[in-house]
Amino acid sequence: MTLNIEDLQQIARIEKSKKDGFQHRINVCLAAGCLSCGSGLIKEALEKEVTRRGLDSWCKITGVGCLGLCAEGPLLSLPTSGSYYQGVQVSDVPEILDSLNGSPVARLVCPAETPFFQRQVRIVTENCGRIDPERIEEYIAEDGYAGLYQALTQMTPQEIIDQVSGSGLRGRGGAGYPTGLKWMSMAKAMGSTKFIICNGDEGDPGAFMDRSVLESDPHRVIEGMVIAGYATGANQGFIYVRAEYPLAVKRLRLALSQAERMGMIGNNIFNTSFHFNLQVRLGAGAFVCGEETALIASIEGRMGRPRPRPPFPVEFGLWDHPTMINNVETLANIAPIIRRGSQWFAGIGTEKSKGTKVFALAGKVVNTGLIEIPMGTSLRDIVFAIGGGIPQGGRFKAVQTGGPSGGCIPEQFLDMPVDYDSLAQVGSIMGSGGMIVMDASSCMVDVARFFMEFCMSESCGKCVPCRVGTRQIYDILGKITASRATMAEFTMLEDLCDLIKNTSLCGLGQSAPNPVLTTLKYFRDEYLAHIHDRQCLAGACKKAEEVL
Amino acid sequence: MAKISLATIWLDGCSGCHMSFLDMDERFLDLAGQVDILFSPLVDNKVFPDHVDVTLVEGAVSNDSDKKNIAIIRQQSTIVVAFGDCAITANVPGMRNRYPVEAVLQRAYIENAAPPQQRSNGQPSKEGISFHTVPQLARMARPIHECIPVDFFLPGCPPPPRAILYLLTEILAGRTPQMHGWTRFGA
Amino acid sequence: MKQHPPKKVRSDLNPSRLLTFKIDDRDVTAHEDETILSVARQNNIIIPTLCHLDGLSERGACRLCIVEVRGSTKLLPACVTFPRQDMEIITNSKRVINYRKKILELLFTERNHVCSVCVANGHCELQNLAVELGVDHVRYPYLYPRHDVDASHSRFCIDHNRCVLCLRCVRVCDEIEGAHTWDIMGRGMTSKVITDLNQPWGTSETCTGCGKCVQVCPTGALTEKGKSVAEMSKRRQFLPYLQMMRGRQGGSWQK
Amino acid sequence: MLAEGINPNATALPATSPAQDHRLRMVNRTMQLYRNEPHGLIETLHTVQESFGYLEEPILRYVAAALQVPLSRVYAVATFYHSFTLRPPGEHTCVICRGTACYIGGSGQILDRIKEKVGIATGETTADGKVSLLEARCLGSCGLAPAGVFDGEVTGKLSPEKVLEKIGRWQHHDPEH
Amino acid sequence: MAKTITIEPISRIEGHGMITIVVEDDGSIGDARFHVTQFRGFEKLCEGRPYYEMVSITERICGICPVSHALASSKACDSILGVHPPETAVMLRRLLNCGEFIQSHALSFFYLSSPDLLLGMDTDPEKRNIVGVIEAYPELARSGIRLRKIGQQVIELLSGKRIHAAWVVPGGVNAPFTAEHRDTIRQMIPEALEITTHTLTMFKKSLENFREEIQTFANFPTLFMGMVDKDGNLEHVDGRLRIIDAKGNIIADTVDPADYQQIIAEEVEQWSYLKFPYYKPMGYPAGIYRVGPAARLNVCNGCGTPLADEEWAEFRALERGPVMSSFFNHYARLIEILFCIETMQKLLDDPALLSPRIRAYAQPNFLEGIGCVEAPRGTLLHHYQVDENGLMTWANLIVATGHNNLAMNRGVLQVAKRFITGTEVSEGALNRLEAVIRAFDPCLSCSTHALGGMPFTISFRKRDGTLLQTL
Repeated sequence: MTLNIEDLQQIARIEKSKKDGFQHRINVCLAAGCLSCGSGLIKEALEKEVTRRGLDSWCKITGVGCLGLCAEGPLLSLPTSGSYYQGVQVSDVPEILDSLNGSPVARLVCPAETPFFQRQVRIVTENCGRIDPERIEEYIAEDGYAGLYQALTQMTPQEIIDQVSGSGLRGRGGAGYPTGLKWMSMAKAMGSTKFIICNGDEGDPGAFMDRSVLESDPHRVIEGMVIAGYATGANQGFIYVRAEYPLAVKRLRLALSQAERMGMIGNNIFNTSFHFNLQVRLGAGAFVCGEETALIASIEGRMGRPRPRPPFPVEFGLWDHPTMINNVETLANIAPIIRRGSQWFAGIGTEKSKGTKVFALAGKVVNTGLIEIPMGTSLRDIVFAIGGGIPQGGRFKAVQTGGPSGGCIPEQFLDMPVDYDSLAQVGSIMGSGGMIVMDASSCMVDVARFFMEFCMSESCGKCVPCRVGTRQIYDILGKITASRATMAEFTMLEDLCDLIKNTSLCGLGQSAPNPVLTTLKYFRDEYLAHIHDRQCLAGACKKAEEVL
Repeated sequence: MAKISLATIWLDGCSGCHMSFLDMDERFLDLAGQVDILFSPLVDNKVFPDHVDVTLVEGAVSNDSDKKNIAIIRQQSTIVVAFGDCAITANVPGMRNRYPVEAVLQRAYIENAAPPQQRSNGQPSKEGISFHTVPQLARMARPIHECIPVDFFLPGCPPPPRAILYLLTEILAGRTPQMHGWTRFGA
Repeated sequence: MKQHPPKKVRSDLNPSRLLTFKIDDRDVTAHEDETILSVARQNNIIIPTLCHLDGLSERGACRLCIVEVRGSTKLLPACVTFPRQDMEIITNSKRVINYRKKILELLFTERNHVCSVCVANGHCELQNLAVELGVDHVRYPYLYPRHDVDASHSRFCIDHNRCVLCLRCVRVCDEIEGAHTWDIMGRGMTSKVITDLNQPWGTSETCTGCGKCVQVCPTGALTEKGKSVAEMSKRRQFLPYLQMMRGRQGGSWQK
Repeated sequence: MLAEGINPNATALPATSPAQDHRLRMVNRTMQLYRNEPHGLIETLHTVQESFGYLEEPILRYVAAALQVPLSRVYAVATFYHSFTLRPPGEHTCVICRGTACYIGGSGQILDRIKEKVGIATGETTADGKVSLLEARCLGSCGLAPAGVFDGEVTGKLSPEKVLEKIGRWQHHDPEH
Repeated sequence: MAKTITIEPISRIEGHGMITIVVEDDGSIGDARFHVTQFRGFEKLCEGRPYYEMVSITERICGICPVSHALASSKACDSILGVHPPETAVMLRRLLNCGEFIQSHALSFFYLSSPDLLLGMDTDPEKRNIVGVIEAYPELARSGIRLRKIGQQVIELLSGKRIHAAWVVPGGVNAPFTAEHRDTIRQMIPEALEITTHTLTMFKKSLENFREEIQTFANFPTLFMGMVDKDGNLEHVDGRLRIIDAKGNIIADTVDPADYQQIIAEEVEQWSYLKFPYYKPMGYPAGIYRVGPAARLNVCNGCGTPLADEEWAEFRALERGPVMSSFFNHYARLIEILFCIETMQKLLDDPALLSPRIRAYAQPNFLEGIGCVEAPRGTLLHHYQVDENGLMTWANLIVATGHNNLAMNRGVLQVAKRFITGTEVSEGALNRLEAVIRAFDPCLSCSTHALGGMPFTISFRKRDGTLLQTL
């Protein structure tokens, strides 16, 4: 079946009127965070109770994607009244239904006027928590696939690329390469077979933006991919998702079959000559597969070991064909850019970093969860205004961005705007958007050791500096945290970081020392205290007995 | 050329490097005129001298007494030379590092000793053996530069005499030996 | 995935471009599809290598052949990097040499390379590299992992203690012999070359017993049985010949 | 063409019960989905693991032959990725998240205590085969740090005591104990 | 209150050792012990290695007698393979062994013991070393150095390297001998003979001066063990074991070294890393026996070479039965050097020496192998077990110094009782304590497969072991 614009509008109309037919709607967050607190049971209980009371046509219970404030789950939202409930238990269900016509249940109300909700600007997550990710109709009702329609029927590939370039969108996977440029070189690449890959191998510990997007609004990513395919001349796409995200995989697969049924993917999409196929591929637990060439290897069914670049994947990629890899969040930005124009997008953010960025805020911060903010928001705003500060009156120490390839940013840079270039300046990276707040109880050497342990066990083992060097660094950090290290070893630590950074094969190896380098830069005294005074300033490390 | 004082010592090694030192043959006679051998398995001093210009250390550091001694050597020597592969890489003694110390002792002193019923003293029991009076074995045999800073490295198993002679001659002449090309690991 | 663009067939109709550039301040000329390493070797400029072997696909993994390009801080592996017109390559800067030494030292710490009692003593590329690069001791602590020796094959023996994970064996087995008996299991420091389903070599169903893996191994990891210490020298003349005769494209082991 | 010895038809599988047939059917279906091409290997291994609980050697041989992938390559892939396991898991599995937020929140201490009290480290199963301990890189439940998965059920805000109690119950549920 | 004296390090020995002496309240000597202080664990560290690496691994037990270890090891490997090395290989190995005996005995005599013998036990310890000898007796020192060099050169010409060569292999040797090298060695023989006979004459003359040492240097009855050939003559490489008692009666003969476990067992004392082998039928510690140069000359019927035989007869005439004092080991060493030079000469004259058939090839055919040779310091046993792939599963090594361990301890006690009263130890007494150890020429690096070298301290200890004082 192939749709045209009228069909699309028709679906949207029906869907909206259906929604409007209900007096009340209750959205239950069914993203992984809330699900693990039992939100599935709450949804069930609500549905049962509504049926029992015979209110099926009056109140609609919808399972939706991530509402953001994961720490306070399970979360409900009541779009009709605009209020949120947090920490809901099954026993609260009757009371919630009772109060629908009156004032909300006070003890469950989650204050929505807080900066946490107010300061966010939602583009990527605009539908998160608002629509049922398992129904394509709800996506269409929110202008879904309108961008694709517009692109296929009214724009040339070049015009699309111009729009993307003009928007200033940069890759959200971490490095921040301008997306328009990437698309351009892909469009120019020679070859009749080309591939688009959506990189959903979100491996950074502490990052779960991609998971939330895929769980909450999978169609947005699909739409972005089809547009990308059209713009660059690719007819086959792969979405590479971590197997650790079973819910995301399930919803994505469901979304794919729905989109296929409606003709958003397949042959002659929207009655044009364009055809595009899409498959989901599972990762299997290898951080290194986030690296482009390793990811390609993994899709080919091999071990995910990076290979030297050049040649770049846009020339020699999947099965030697030109291949373009975009991050989930990057692709989720495409449809709105097409729909609303590059100027709109370019109006958000800073001069060199446009648009918004989704962050997974976690660690020692009151409001942990998913946030989307304009580029250029200061760290202080993120941690203290949006995040609500440090719990139990703790003292802020540092914020870690960019996962194992990123770095720890100390207090003195709290007023720094968060954008690609400012983060790079202080030695960290944007990364995919994990943001871990640490308070005075965290020992920075121990944190560095934690990341090094990660890098060591995630090293693919192909090149020597990364394979052996990370192990040597890890051992030294272990000795430092155990207060057994010497200055000679400390010097060796710095030397090894430099070696790995400059000689590793892939970007992952090259950035592996970053957590050590930034902590060395900003928290050197903590290292030295372990060595000279044999003590941990944060009181987190245990001294080890001298072994013969 | 001023006379220099020399010490040689061996820790956990086979003495092959010392033998290679003697393999300088008659050149040893010339050398004997230019250096004072203050401490060595070849001479009778019991105490490491307060100050030595050059100390050649053969062997790996593999027990608590080695650890103590190597620190004294470093403190009281101007130049410390890691003499041979055992001192530099732990070499063959380091091959035991793959096994826990207990297993190594177990093999030699329990499995490979007369069965207890044939013993008169019945001492070491099957449960284990614990040595006293003698130094305690470290968990691993280690190269000396993992314990102390080392000035020159003379690899080889053993290092060839000409390399030893070159090193000492350069030091005697007040120059910095450039060991590149004179010897190698496992030579 | 190819390691590098496939070699074009040179003919009058499809001439490959000639480039001029500099290596260590010497003007050199090369075809655009020749790696920096091969151009350097043609000009008697020595760049140390370990995972590279003429006749096998390139891997770019050991990082010993890194070189500097004037005007860039990035270091490039000479074995998989192709020159550009007017590029200025430096193969022997202090910086590069220092890095090479450290990488080699890391390799020495990774496993148990006891040169003195190794069957390849005196014929070992790792040992030679130490001489070439002036590594007379290893600054990093030795890790002393416990690895096994697999002597189950009737004629050959693999000692994982001496393996440097260059994967020449894997490549020659796949690309030249066509058996793909070898591959590499695990990742990071736990990587290990294996035969078939990580079973004793002697029980491998796919091994043809050709022994090419033994001949290409740079160290004493893969050896002929019964060769005593320092007796194991390797023969490799057959490699480029076989590659030519079998007409296979390098890089197929990755598939 | 692959060697005779690893021809799919010649590869002996363990005597199959109907239940195993079903599990094999799942594997075959996945392979067919990828037209028995080598690039279906990872997906196939996922199915094997789902159906059999772990990657059994005979199945690996079977898959290698069917997808025309060398045996060593199959093993390499199976050991490269952390999701795959070659050993049968315990009756119950406890996964502790080692994501950054969980680490900051104390998951390291939880693991230490399990090692100390239950005597198993990550990747190991108790001697009685009851409990396997695993680590996850990040469950993506950072808001609930420290988090873990107990027999498939994600639980947040863990403490060493809570975890030990849970494991203790698993271990001693057996009437024999 | 009993006190203990510790001597550490013991110097001018090959390795690491320490002496402790327990002094009773009345000033008499209660006990004296010789401790071997280092341990290297060869029996474990070779586990998992292929059998054909054992020759080189065990060579690293000792830098002085690597050849003996190479020979014992290769013989053990020969029997794992189940092969007889070709005749030429057997001869070449024997030639190599001669080189080693010459260099090792020369080292022991000239470098380590001559300071005592020439300068006297009571001279200034600062001077009492090879450098002192060089100054006082430059000609003798030079000839000692020359003699050791000749031995080392023989080894080098055969195997390509003086120390830790990898020429001896399971099944034979790995490179044939050349006529050129043969001739070079031939040219060295006259000088070697000259030095040896000259030194022997001189040594015999000086015996008068050491009456007291001869009396006390482990001068007590024990068993003796050594290897003899099929005629009962002195043998170093391929022979059978013979044990005699203190009266000279043969109590075990033509024992195949492969059956060593029937005659030898090892005991462990927890104050020394060196085990205590003993003659099994007599039990521990009654089965005390000695090995080494004097023991070999005691057990054999003769040397089988003319010059050495003459000297042997003279040596045996020292006493009615076996020569008891270990001091005479110095003497025996010189006789053995003579024997080796003569043996070399005989071998070099045999044209078969240049044959290219030098190695037997085989896969491991047996899972166990035992190799035995006479090392300069005494009988050396290598006992290996391998798995069916030829990887080592188990090893036991009994080195010369180990055999002598009981005797050395008793010798130390004997000297202590004679030369020490109270805790006042004179320099000379101290040195004699070491010299008795030196007379055995203990190869402590060998023993530190089980032993090694921060040479000697003497410590005074109470009976309960608490340290009183260390010298």
